[in-house]
Amino acid sequence: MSVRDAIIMAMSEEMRRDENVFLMGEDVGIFGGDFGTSVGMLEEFGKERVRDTPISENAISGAAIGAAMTGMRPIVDVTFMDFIVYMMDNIVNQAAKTRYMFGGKGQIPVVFRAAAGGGVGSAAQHSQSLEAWFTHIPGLKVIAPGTPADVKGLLKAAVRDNNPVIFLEYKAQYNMKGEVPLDPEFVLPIGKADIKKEGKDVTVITYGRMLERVMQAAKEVEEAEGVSVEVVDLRTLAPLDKEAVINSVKKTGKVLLVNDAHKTGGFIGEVAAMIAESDAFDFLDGRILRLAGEDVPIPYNQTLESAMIPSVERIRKYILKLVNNR
Amino acid sequence: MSVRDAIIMAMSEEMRRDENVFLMGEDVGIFGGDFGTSVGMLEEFGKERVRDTPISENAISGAAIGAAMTGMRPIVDVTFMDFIVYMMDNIVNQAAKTRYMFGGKGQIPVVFRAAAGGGVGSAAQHSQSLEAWFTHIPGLKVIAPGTPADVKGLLKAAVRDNNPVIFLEYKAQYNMKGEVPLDPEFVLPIGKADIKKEGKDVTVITYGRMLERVMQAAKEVEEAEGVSVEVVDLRTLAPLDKEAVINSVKKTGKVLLVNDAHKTGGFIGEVAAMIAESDAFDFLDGRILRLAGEDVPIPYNQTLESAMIPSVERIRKYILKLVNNR
Amino acid sequence: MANTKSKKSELTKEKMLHMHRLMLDIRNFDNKVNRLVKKGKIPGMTHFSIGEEAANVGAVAALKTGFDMITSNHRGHGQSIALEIDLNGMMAEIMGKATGTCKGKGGSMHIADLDGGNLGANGIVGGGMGMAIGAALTQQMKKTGKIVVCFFGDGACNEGTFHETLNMASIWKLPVIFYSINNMYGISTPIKDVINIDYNYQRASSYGIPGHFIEDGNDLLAVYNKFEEIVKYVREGNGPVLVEAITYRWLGHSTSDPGKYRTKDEVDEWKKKDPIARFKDYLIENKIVTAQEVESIENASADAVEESVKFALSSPEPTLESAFEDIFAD
Amino acid sequence: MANTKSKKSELTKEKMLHMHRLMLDIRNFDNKVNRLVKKGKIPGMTHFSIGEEAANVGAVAALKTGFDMITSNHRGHGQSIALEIDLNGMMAEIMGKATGTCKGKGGSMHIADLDGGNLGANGIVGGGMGMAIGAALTQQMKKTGKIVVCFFGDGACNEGTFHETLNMASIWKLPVIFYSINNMYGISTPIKDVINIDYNYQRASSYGIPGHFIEDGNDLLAVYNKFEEIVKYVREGNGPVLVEAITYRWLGHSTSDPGKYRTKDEVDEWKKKDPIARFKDYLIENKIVTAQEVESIENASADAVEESVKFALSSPEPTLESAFEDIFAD
Ligand SMILES: Cc1ncc(C[n+]2csc(CCOP(=O)(O)OP(=O)(O)O)c2C)c(N)n1
Ligand SMILES: Cc1ncc(C[n+]2csc(CCOP(=O)(O)OP(=O)(O)O)c2C)c(N)n1
Ligand SMILES: [Mg+2]
Ligand SMILES: [Mg+2]
Repeated sequence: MSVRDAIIMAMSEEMRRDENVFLMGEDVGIFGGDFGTSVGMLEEFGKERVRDTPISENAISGAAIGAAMTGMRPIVDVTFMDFIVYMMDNIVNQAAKTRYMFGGKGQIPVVFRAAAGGGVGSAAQHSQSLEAWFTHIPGLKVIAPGTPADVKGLLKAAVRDNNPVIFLEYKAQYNMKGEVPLDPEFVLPIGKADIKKEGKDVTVITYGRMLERVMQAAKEVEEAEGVSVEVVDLRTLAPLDKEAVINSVKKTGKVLLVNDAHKTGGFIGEVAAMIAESDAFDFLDGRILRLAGEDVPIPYNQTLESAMIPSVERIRKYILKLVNNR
Repeated sequence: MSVRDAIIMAMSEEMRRDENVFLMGEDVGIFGGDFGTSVGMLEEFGKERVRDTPISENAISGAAIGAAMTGMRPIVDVTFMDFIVYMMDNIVNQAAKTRYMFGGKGQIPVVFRAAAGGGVGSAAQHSQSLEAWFTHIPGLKVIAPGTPADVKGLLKAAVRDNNPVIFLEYKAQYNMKGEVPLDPEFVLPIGKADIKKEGKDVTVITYGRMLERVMQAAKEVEEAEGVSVEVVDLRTLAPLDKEAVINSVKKTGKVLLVNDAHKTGGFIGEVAAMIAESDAFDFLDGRILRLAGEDVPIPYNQTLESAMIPSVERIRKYILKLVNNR
Repeated sequence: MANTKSKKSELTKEKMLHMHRLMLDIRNFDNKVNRLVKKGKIPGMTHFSIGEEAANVGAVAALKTGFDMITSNHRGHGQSIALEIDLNGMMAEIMGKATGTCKGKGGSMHIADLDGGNLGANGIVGGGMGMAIGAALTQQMKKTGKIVVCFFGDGACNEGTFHETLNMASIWKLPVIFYSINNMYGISTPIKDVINIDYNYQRASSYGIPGHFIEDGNDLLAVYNKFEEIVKYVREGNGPVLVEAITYRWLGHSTSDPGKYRTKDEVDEWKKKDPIARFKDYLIENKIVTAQEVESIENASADAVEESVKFALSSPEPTLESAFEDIFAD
Repeated sequence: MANTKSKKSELTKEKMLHMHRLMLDIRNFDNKVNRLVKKGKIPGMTHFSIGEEAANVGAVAALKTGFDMITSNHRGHGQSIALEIDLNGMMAEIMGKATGTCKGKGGSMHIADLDGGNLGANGIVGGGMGMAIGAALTQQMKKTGKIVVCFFGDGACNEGTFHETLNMASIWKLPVIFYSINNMYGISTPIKDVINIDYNYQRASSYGIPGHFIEDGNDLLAVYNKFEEIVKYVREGNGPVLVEAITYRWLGHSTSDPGKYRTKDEVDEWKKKDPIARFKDYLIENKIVTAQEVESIENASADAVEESVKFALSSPEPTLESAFEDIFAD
């Protein structure tokens, strides 16, 4: 099943299960979503629950939050993550802080599904991975799965969570295929990393879009060079599964972090800093390497665009660099 | 001279020097700015150049950018940094990317002056330090000075820079006093850290509001315990003076990073990660410690609020922890 | 002279006395807070509702209290009190105490009373407008019959969120009243300098919804009567309404405001239009109540506020651990 | 039947032929790009101006080209070409080549021509509106006499930035024309479903500025004449204007659009109102030009577009290093 279909399945199952769940966003109805992530849902659930909106991101996010505060469980299709700029007040100043400011009263169960990253030739204003903005804000959960099954299990978890969740999807991966459990009670835990591959020589930590490439690179270095790579898939960025990270680093002593977002200020920097201040530091036998998107706006030309994001080849090189202590 | 007066002086000098420079924002005119940072300027420069606006942050930021693209050099008083949520499209998707997307044509010389941080009992929606959002975005410069002189010299540099600059001020420090050069040609370089205190035992890296406390803590541990602390004041976060950081870490082998922003995803995490992947890593003789704002929305109660931000005492403790290898 | 243009009210005496009491509570409460701020007992930024009592109480009184909902803004004391929040908890909150409405974590700008239907004050101008339409959407989807009143200022009408939320509410016919309390300034900025029309309520036409104007927002019954009519319209499922009432804030924008942008004469002129004195005169001149009856609620109100201060002062500070709680719901 | 309601134009023959040529360029260019997209030669998202040629050319033709300015949006091909951008550079840009307008870094959604007065297309709906008023502010402050036209769609009128920028432009009397090209849909969403009034131009009243309506935006001279009048008004310092023209996009919203939200009949109906065929008929019927003359510019236009494709195809790819350049100005 594709990531796209996993998303449709996750939302549809949750909407069947709980009448308070509904989907809203621009062109989610007859158009089926900018990325086809709601195709067929209008037919099943009707206009009330698959709710087309005006091009009013502020109102969309605000309405979602207000509905969530009063008993509904909205899912917002942000479409391109770049458009979340217009939702920042509602997400950051309102949704994330309301419960705290009210002394623990009220809750805001809302999911913002945002299509992140480049890879489709849409240039600088349609290609950003902005998760680091949200992991910095207490009160938000941030999820960035990298396989169709994890997308399904974690999207369902996000819908069931009683807090605002930023859920990253990757526009370059909507067609990515994989096994997906059909069980409507298949729900994955938020806040748990997943060791996608055990290994003993080096730890690679990643999430979201880069998982696929990391897995491929890990396979290649293992086959070609006999390097045993442990792949830690964070899946949830906030809350972060520090234990899983630290344990793996302690085990291998070597760590590479990979994300597709811009390097400076990207989320893997936070993970690197967390490792460097933890007791895993004492187990490190080499620098903590980062491989991330370049610090440039994403260029339109697709050759340049591809070069701005870590490739399987570069991940492989970095792994070998670590193993050979550069 | 106070930080507030240094700001007024810097802006006024630049406005006298260059007729294209002007100030805009809510209540910058007769009210003199929410924090008194434009008191007297309306009288000198008139309504055109000290321009009161409607409560329309999106239009304010957009107008500033459009004016900058076409030959003006606006300074925007954002007032509370928290309100920058409504300016994110213009800053991030437009100002930061335009020149790049246009293949190097056009420039956007605009300064966004934002009052960051807590310390004045204004609770969660009026106390954030959001610099990490902007350091993550290529195309923006981010400045966060911690003394009145640096505020003057860097604000003037920001106004003269041909790129969009996010300039952090700290609402808790507008009254902070210090020597300020009166020379209208006193301009500090963007992108250069300043070793505010030389030392040999331990490096403390900080910027902005925390500098004052770090300096105090450094003095105290030096006097009381004979620990020689080197204080690296980043001053500019983007571009970051990596060399200064790395050199100091190589020299002392011990490093503590301090900022007032939330710890998770805060800018010092980026600096920690940068150190951990650099050759300074090999000189480290202990973990890279971070001390930052807690990961909670800022509470209203002032005792709680204070406790959420690194105090001189906690900085001192962390320094000693480092020196004694925990 | 009672100086009210309203038709003689069909309200019960109890209701009218109750409204008067709520206006007094607002006045007394804010005067008290102002004094405590000056004494340094209250930190941060506090925005007062003094002068705007009728505009708040008249609107809320037309709702079904404890059933309907409101969203409020930075100048939310008046709305909270009009919705009959527990004064003790509110005062304790403003003093940052553990017994406060928000356990001392929210303060003046974040007073909320979810059980009472107040979805919260808001530190962001326009910040509550999205929530208001969302709350209204819930009522529509769940067919509860409840309506929502979204309070905001004149200055807030220039935020983009005003445009987006009014439009969305209109096309979805949401049960929400957008209520702009026009006190003529946004901090120091006269509303007439930042709009190029006479009044913001006229913007209703952009959304195909009714715009209502309450020229004298210091006339309690005028506000009440207009709201009664509007509430009926909205509750019947006709979609949203924009309404604007003219009033004035007697005090500075926030705790420290030199007030250079308006004259003392202007302020004094408005003090003559005191909504409380006028309603009191009305009640007495129309023999609805006796002077004694009014005096007794005046005393009761003063006492309640005194009591709230005592409660707050004697309440414990929140514990340090509490700062780390209440971020996430389970 | 030329099917144009416009009064007989006082324009010179040259001007009219030139406008016709620009419409042809838009049509030919976009048809070509569309074919190249289908062949996989062009990536990303491309939005076409086919069907909307008159709405673009008529407006721009009323400006002083190379003097006045515009901001454009995602559907900006028509505006760029109307402003006489170099077609070779534009085609090369859309193919991501080093010789492109933006060195291959911007693509279709970011075509700009700062020297020609085009401050850039924009990938964010409403993203150019702030820039437009800022550019107008510069003209006002520097007294250049230049004006700015801000292009956007019907759907964009529901963004908060529409509200904020129109209001700010109005209170500051900025020399800017807000121009909404109403093609009746925002992606799949009919504008009538997302506003509760007939037309967005009616929202001008919220800002105290004139609102103009061009009912037939496929009538080149109607668009031109209306713009001539508006340009004069704005250039004289009377402040901003909101104008809306009705037209239709023949193709899908973007390169991949199944088009389920509208009927083939509807599209066909609009194709009958082809702005280019109509203007051609007008020119010939009124004996302004001969069929041969038209044919010759038709050929010239087709050739120029062919030429641009050749230029683009034979142009080099940008170097990898170039990706790291042009982020900051010195
Ligand atoms: C988004 C945002 N911008 C600016 C501010 C600062 N601010 C607080 S109150 C205020 C004035 C609001 O004016 P109005 O809406 O008329 O309400 P009033 O204070 O007059 O009751 C401003 C500008 C804010 N809190 N939030
Ligand atoms: C802020 C933002 N929201 C959503 C989008 C996605 N989007 C691109 S074009 C479009 C429709 C715009 O409709 P309209 O303004 O009518 O212009 P048209 O495409 O019809 O010319 C949408 C929703 C975007 N690019 N930016
Ligand atoms: Mg006001
Ligand atoms: Mg459209």
